[in-house]
Amino acid sequence: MDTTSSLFLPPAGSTIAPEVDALFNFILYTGVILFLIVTLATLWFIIRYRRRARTGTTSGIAHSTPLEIAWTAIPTVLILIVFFWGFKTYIKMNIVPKDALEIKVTGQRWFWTFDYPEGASSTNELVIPVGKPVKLLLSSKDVIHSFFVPDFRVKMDAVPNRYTITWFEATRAGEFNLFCTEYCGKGHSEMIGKVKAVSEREYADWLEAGSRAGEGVPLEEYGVKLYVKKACNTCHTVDGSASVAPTFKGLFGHEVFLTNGTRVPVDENYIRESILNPQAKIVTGFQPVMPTYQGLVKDRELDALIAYIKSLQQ
Amino acid sequence: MASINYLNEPKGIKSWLLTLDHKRIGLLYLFGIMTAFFLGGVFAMLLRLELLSPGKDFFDADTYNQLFTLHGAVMIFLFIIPSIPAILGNFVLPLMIGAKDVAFPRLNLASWYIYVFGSLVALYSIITGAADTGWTFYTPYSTQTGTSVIAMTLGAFILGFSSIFTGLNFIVTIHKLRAPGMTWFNMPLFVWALYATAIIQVLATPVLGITLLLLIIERVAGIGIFDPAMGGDPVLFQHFFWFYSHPAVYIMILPGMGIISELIATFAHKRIFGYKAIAFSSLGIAFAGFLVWGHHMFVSGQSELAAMIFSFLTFFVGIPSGIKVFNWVATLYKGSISFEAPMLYALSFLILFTIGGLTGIFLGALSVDVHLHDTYFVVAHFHYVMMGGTVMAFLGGLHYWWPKMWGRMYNRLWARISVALIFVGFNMTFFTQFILGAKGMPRRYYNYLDQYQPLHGFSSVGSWVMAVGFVIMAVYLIHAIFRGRPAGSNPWGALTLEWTTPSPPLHENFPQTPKLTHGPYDYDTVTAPMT
Amino acid sequence: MSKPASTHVPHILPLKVYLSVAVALLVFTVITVYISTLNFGPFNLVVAMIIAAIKATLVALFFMHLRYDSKLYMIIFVAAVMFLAVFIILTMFDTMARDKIYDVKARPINPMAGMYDSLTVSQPHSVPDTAALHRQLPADTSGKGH
Amino acid sequence: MSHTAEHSSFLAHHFSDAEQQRESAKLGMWIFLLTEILLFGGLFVAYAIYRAWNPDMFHNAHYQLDLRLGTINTIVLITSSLTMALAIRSMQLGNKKGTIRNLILTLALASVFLIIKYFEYSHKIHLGQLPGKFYTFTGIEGNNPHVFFSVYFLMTGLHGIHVTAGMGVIGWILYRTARNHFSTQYYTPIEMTGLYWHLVDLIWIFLFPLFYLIG
Ligand code: HEA
Ligand code: HEA
Ligand code: HEC
Ligand code: CUA
Ligand SMILES: [Cu+2]
Repeated sequence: MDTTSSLFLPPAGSTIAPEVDALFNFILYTGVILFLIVTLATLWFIIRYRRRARTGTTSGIAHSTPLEIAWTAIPTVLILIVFFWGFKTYIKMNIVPKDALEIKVTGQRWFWTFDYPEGASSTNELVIPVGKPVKLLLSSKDVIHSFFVPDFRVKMDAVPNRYTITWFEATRAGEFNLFCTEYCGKGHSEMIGKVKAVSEREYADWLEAGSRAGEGVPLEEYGVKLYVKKACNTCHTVDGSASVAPTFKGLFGHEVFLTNGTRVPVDENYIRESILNPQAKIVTGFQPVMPTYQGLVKDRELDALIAYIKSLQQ
Repeated sequence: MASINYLNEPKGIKSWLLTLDHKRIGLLYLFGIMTAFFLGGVFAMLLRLELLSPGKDFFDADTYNQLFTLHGAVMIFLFIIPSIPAILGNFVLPLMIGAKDVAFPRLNLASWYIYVFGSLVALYSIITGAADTGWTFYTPYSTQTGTSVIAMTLGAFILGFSSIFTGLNFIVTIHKLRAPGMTWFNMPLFVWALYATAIIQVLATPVLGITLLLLIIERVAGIGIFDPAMGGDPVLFQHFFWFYSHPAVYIMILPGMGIISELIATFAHKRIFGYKAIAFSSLGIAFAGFLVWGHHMFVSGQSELAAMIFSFLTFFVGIPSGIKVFNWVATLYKGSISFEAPMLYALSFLILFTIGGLTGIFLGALSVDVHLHDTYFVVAHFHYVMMGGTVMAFLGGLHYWWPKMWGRMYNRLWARISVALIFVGFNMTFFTQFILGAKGMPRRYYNYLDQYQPLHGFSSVGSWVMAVGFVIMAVYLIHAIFRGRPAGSNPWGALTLEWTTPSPPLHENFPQTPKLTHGPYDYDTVTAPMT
Repeated sequence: MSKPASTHVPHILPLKVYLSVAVALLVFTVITVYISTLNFGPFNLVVAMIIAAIKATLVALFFMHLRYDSKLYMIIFVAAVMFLAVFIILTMFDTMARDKIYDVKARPINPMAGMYDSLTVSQPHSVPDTAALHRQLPADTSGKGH
Repeated sequence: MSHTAEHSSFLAHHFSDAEQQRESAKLGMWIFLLTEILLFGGLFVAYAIYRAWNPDMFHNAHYQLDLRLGTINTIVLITSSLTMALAIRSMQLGNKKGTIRNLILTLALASVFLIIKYFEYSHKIHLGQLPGKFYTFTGIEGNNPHVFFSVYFLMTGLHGIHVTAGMGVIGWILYRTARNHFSTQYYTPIEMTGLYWHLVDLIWIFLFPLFYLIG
């Protein structure tokens, strides 16, 4: 339900959002009033006192104690209100309710990995139950990233070698945009995902399915899914165009040139190594930016990815 | 015009390049800094061009990232920080206080050479693969990226010395070289503003120096101060960076505010309202500005305690800023207001800075900043204060003192047309960005979701309107240098000392040491000619 | 502001002052070295800093003539130290208080830099492993643990 | 101007008298010292924070520094400050010989300081107690001992650069004194150099306990 949306803010989707919006609107309205006072007074004066004579002196007034007290005191009161209001909500944003569901969020160039308590995990798609507080334990594997869901009014940096914490509670089901808001390089603007808020039941089902993912699906077909799910698609295309990384199209079976001057054939082992230990062999013309998927892909997933890449040879 | 003045005597390139005259050094700066502004503006137009629609329009992501880094770094380090102090400050400060020159003319010239050298080092990075870190150089990205971060940071490091020397020079000049009778409270407010600015320059810039040095060493040797992979703390880098860079925003705005005080008093032809309040609020802003840097880091992972303290202190900068704004408005009351181009810039400043400053209050409020941080709302905020504030004031000052600098007047009609275009274009470009940002559009995004396209498109169109305004301005200003009609020594009917000497001024400014007969804003007692 | 030209009459300190200041500085140096061998726990730092501050004050007041020169220089000097203090103190409000709400925020995940993997160092440390960390973490992320 | 008659060789045209010029120079110098303090300031902040985070590592690491050499260097630098002050005093009294003698002494003491630092550095380099990724020593307990040496080398290194620069300036002043550029009326450059040199001393007064005397 889009009850709080305005010219400025997107519709609220979390418990904290209305509180943030209230302060935003308070500053907006007082700001508009202050702005009008300044501009209307200016406008009035410049019209009323526009230059008519070419000589002479003007009034010497340069003080007005009541005015000066007013324009010092009133803003002081206003900023104190704004400070305490903002602080109160901020503290709420930082103290996680006891019963919160804890999800570990890892940012790396240029995708998000989410680890759920029951051992499930997902990439670039955070699935959460509506109406239950969710605690995020963020960190990064390379540079600083920042987890931002506009509709939830939540943002927190993911800092390498440290944990940061934030939480939110979604108030309605739906899909919400997730952005990376700390500049992290070439793929910064592609480091976007979705937050899927679903009912508790659907969430439980999803966790179930997650642990059985790919069962009963042909490897190749599963690989197609993983290509998106594991975010290979942020860097590798399958249409033959090279972007950050070499395309998968027609890769298998060819030979590639490495930066160490050698040439290697692309076979199953090479692909496996490329995924698990990407820095070992770097293809010429590309930066060594591919993250290691060691610990992030299971054996069957690896097989599926290899099968998929294999299927892309001409 | 045939008379001997600082422009035509002595002659020759060498006499310019080795000049110790503060006015000539001001013009040398004008040349360098305008080039930088132009470059930064070109980068900006390219940015807006790419953002016209989502996906790839003209450049790839790497180029875009280098472009906004170059745009930000050039605009900040090469343009806006030196702009007002180094050009206008150098030119008019000694004139305003009735001195023959600044205290250390050699140092002044040296700082120009340092400026040029630093700028060249920074721009050299374009050739070697321009840095793509953003102007904030956050670690660990800046220690890892393959682009030439070192050239850019080294450039900024060198430019810091130029800024320090200018500040040092001004403080000493103001303390020691005032003309007889020029007491502290007889000084024009622009001088007060430059004084407050200079204090920040000498206090904060050394920290930028050590920060960039540490960053360079971190990149080379992995010393483990800022790089988490080496046991360092990236958030600490942010503290170091903003300890300089927040005060730096007041290095940008304070001299602008000083100019506005001059413009409003002159063109309202009225005694400035609350002289002392304006003078001391400059110092208040300068001081308080040192205590708030953490408001750039509310979601960086700094402690909640620090966030609270920084948010609290942040708001207190709003009070002296407000005092200034209200005093300027009050000055208009019962004035005799003329609408020359400089005054139009001053009025634009009043409107745009108020918007920019008030949106700073959104950002200073903890909970709201969590939502707005690193979105286009921040981009809009800082363009309103920097472009709408400082640049408007700078252009106003440039138009105000242009006849003094060159002895010739520009075309006043075209000047009004161009300020109108810039004002309209500016608001089209950046007001939209408040909406974009509040809706969640993150900054430093090469690509964006379709839902943001209409606003981005509108913003880009606005930037073209603004660019047209700037091109017109460049044309008539340059035209005025060669073809303008003689301006006379006091074209605006102002009372400060610089208008008592011929335009352009003599080599040592005044025929004899000026004697103060009235204060800078005695429009109620002194009958000055109006235009 | 210009004053009538006058011949400069410097303020010349007696030799005795310089010598006694120097002797005081040397004595304080010996004292601080000696004290560092004793153990006052956390007060070691405090004592060392107090002595250093006394020495610095002596240098500034006498060798640098602050005591006799214009107050303005004193203000500048004190301002420098004050702003440095602001820098340290406000930064420490962050770095020393990150565990105010959650303990886990105060510590690096991996206390040792990666390069120690190739050095044989005298204590154990681990390579970060996201999955493993997730398993062992929840217990100490949920609040202050002291 | 009425004072043109008094314009002497050292008075620049835009000052009205020598006193104004002298005070300007001195004010400028103090502001420069302020920037120096804040330049070092950044490193002091880094020191404070890493020490507060890793008190034990700092404690263990500081045993690798040679307290004896550090103390000697402190004494050397303090003495050089004294000779510098005396050099100015001599000039105030018009005693050119005294100034020259004291400046030479100052230079000599500064060289001693640097030589001792050289031995300290080369010992550390030999052991691999180096900053950042060049660190190869293995005998220190605690987290990231390389950070201690990063900070140590940065701070003492920057200080050392200042000492070296100071020696250059003192040498120049010495030359000018010998060439009779100064008198009881005009000795501002010596005075400025003195201020700078005392600041270098003053910074060492803090570096010494912070690195060598961690209790
Ligand atoms: C000229 C430069 C300039 C100036 C003057 C300011 C002025 C202010 N700025 Fe701004 N700011 C920047 C340049 C500037 N800023 C830049 C460049 C960035 C981004 C850097 C980056 O990340 O790249 C930034 C970012 C920035 C942030 C961080 C946002 C984020 O990244 O999340 C914050 C947060 O507090 C902030 C606040 C303020 C405040 C409170 C003021 C105040 O000084 C404003 C005071 C003025 C007024 C308030 C208006 C006039 C007053 C009245 C009409 C009286 C009534 C007022 C009240 C009732 C309060 N600024
Ligand atoms: C002084 C500071 C300043 C100024 C004036 C500007 C001016 C402009 N900026 Fe800039 N901007 C920054 C400082 C500034 N910017 C900073 C610090 C950033 C952050 C970078 C980062 O993220 O790291 C930024 C980021 C930034 C972004 C966000 C990029 C992103 O996050 O992805 C955008 C996008 O629209 C933008 C646009 C513009 C535009 C259209 C202008 C226009 O106003 C430009 C208009 C100017 C011209 C068209 C030049 C005309 C000049 C002449 C014709 C010369 C005249 C010559 C004589 C008179 C001799 N800027
Ligand atoms: C951050 C961007 C990025 C992501 C995400 C990424 N890669 Fe890569 N990958 C690269 C780059 C860059 C290279 C080329 C340099 C190199 O060899 O490391 C590469 C190389 C490869 C190669 C070798 C290609 C060749 O031409 O020899 C394979 C195979 C590969 N990646 C598979 C994957 C799979 C499977 C995934 C997802 C599970 C993935 N990559 C995710 C960036 C990425
Ligand atoms: Cu990740 Cu931006
Ligand atoms: Cu700020």
